Amino acid sequence: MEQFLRNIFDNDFFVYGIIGIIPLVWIIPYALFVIYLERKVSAHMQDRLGPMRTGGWHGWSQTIADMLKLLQKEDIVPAAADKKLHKIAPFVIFIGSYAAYAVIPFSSQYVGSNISLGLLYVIAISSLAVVGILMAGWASNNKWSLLGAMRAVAQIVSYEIPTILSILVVVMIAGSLNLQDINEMQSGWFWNWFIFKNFPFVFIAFIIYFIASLAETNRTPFDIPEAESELVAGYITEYSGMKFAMFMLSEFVNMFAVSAIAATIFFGGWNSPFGEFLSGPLWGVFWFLSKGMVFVFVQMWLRWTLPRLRVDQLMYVSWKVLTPWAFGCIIGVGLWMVL
Amino acid sequence: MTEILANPLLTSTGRQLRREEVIVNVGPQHPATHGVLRLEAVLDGEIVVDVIPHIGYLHRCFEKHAESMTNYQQVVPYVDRMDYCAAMNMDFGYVLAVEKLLGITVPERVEYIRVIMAELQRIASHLIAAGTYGLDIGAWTPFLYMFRERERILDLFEMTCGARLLYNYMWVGGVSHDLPPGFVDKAKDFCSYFRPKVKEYNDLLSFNDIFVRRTANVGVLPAKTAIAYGCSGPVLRGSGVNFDIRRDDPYSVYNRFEWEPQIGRGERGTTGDCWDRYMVRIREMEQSINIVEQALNQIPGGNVSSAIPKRIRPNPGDVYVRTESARGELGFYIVSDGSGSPYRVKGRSPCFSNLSVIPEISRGCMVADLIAIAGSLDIVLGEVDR
Amino acid sequence: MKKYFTDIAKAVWTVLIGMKITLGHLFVPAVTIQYPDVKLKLPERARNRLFVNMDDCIGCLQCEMACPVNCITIETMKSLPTDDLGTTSTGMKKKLWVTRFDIDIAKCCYCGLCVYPCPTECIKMTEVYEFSEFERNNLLYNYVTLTQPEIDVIKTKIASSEKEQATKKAAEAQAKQTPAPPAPPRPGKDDKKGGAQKT
Amino acid sequence: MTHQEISELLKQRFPDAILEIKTTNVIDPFVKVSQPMWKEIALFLRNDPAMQFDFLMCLSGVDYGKGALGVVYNIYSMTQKHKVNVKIDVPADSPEIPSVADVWPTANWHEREAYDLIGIRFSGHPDPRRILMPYDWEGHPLRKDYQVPEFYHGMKVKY
Repeated sequence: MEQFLRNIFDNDFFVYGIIGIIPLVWIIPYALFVIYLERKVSAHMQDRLGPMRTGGWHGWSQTIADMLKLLQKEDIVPAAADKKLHKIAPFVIFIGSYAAYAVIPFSSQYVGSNISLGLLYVIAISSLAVVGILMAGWASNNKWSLLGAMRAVAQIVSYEIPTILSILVVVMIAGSLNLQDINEMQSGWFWNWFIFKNFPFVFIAFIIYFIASLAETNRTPFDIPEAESELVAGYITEYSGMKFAMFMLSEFVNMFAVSAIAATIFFGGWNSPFGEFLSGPLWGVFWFLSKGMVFVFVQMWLRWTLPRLRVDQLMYVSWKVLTPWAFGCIIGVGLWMVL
Repeated sequence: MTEILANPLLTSTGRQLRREEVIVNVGPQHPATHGVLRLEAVLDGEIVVDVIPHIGYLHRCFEKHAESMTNYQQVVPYVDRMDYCAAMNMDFGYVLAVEKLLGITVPERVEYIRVIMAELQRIASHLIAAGTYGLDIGAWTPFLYMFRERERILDLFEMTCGARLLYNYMWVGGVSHDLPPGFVDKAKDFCSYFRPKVKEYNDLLSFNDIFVRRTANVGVLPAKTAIAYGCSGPVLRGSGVNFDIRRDDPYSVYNRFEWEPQIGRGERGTTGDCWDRYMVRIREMEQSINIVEQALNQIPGGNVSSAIPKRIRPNPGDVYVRTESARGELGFYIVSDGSGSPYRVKGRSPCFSNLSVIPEISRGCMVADLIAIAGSLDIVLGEVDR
Repeated sequence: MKKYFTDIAKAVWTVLIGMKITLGHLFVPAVTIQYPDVKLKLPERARNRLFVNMDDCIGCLQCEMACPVNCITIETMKSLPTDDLGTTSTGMKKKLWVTRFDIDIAKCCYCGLCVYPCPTECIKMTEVYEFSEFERNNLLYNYVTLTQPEIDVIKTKIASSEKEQATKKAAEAQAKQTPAPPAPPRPGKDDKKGGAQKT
Repeated sequence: MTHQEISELLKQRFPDAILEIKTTNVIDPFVKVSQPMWKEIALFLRNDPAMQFDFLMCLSGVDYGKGALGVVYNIYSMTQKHKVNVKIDVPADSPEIPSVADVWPTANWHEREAYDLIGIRFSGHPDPRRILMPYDWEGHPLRKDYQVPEFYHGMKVKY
């Protein structure tokens, strides 16, 4: 991809610009679609219909209308807020979630930056969101916001540990942090995927990763930072209009990012499940996106099924359940590889 | 900053805050206060040090209104609005009190109709209570499932009296309409439709491990405290006190039905925790279905309006009548001065007493637990503030 | 230690049960309807907007007295023996001019208490439930069929006849040599706003 | 125990404090007690093994007009399953009754309500604030001679 663009433009600025923009081309329609999907999934799970009016067929353009509405809304900054931080925070969060897409391989031919420390980069950069959340919570000068931000920071920081440990299981098998390398190791039929390797350790690692990623993206049952019934809206309480939309967008972007990582490292990424059948760079994009969307759907499914945990229980799950089990998986895989 | 340090903040009861404490107002506008309740919570981090409830945001001076009415019947629409989630139960309590004041008995058919309506209303009310409780804990879906069933009960009510929420159905001496044709069959259909749904709620919410962990051992209300604070209904029974006015101080025709008051046994935690209170409600719905089915089978014929007095003019005197509403002991203390309008009507609403226990049981819990406790008490602010 | 593992197993198991239920509902038809396009049939007894059939109203004020929120305002005037107001559909003879019959539907609490005492069944609750307005004044329904000039004519007629009566009485009284004050004016009839409210 | 027996026991125990016992010709029988002794009577009602009145069902303040206020206590025993209704009359110019909030904690809020709406003061109440009306409201709305104020903080009160 990079070579192809270089042949056309012969200019680094354009090449990297276009490569950087491509995930955005995916993200915007994805966000519009996935918000619509979330509404429809929740509605049908609850025996409702969801949005049915805007745009004719099953209200397909509801999210577009909502986006236009949010664009027109007044941007309210509380008088007592720290105005600079209040303005920057949503963008910091969005940058944090968007930057993770730099190393996610959408296809065998396209990856934003094929660096050898790809996985490490993803983990590192997604922590940037914590800074944004804390900024938002502090700058709003609202007790609910602050409580939400503190909860979010505690939660995201502690859940990074099981996330990293479960990714480490895959890294041990693959011996590489480069996501393209990891993908290529899983090519062929679906039983080559890492999820089926060293059973059950990688499988357990996947479950741990998935649960921890729910917490990283603040989704139910770990949505305590923005727990509606407790903290009103947590750190988003004082945001309105487009800034609020940025928070929502980065949440959905994050959802896909963690799903994409799960698809890449456990489920073969852009590899077709059926060997050479339906494989190729463009089919790769299809497989990759559909695998990611399956996980996004599961996240929604969980959200509309489960109540939320309490802060101490959240910490219990992280430190006393997920982390030891992830260590167990590492030991298990390590022993498996030695023997 | 120095100013704050020099003048430490006070709570509204006059307690000085320590340095690390902060006051957070949960409400009056808050997603989880079921209306306009304000809980002034003194927090130390996530820990609730003290809670001071402030009520009265929905105060409409029901009692003053009742005094200024020209007759006793006109009070019924106001009584409806006390507990808008269980308006039939409210009507029931009020008309029983006035009937006792007048010394009239009503036809059997009316008694049965009232019991059927009151029990259906109890189910509808408990559905809201359990559903919004799930919502407080973070589970959205059970809430909407429960509303689906509630709609069917409201359909039955609308068919009978024309209103879905505020019925004005029970009148002094009778009911406004006889049961419409086809009601008995429809109600029986509903009973058989509803029974399996309870299992669905249990699978989805009641026995969900996260839900159990959020509610069990939280907000434990010992039986002694519950009685001392005048708690009643599911809150009292959740604490393991086997007391139900329908059985222990029977009114109307409740003594003719076979049913079992449900009490909390601490199956998942300690007796009297939030889960027990929640579960008592879920189980009470099944019992109410039992009562409704029996009443539907036994209902006699007759005229429903034969005992409605032309003019309601009780002799001077006072009366206190209590009934078991969906939320507990609903009492009406009515003073008559011999004229056509009530001299004094006091509504002893169950939620008022149930809510007063909240500071007692929520000290030392976490913010999330505070929401869980407030939800488990199942308060309707229309009734607390009247 | 055993509890630790059973707890985890239980948590996972109950979560899976819940997920099974919600997934099952994904394929169940919705119970909600598309409201303005599809409407539920209201039962016969549905209590919604009040309607007054003025042809049958005899001005007995029963509904006004029954209303717990005072949303009905009625003003009547006694007709002269020479006036013929007709009869209601139930055959009751009308004796009063109804010069004002306002229902403030914004105040109405739909309790239906006004419907039962009506002797001619002219006030009833209809099935119309969509009557929201942008102006609150539009919710003040005026049911009087008489126009303002007609009311004025009636008023002057009644006033003059009352005057006549008063002078007659005064004359009679004078004849009897006992001075008596003229009959006090009937309350309410001089209300300028009466019947002038827009519908 | 019937109401008759309860009131006779009370009469034996507190001969001066029981002003009136009425069990016939009324719908609900009641005992009228004098207000200085009420706290002791309340404690006796709760603690006596024969009485065990542990559940205060209702506490209602009443304005009887003509300068007389009153409070009615409807008390129930969960263990003995009997009821007693106690009435206390106080003059409207000095309406003071001993608080029973530490005998039955539920009386705390009910007494606050009676203070708020009727204006009866409960001496020894731990938290004598208004409860339903705004904290700076003037007057007690359920008094029969209550005049609704024209304005409250510049807002028109009368509808």
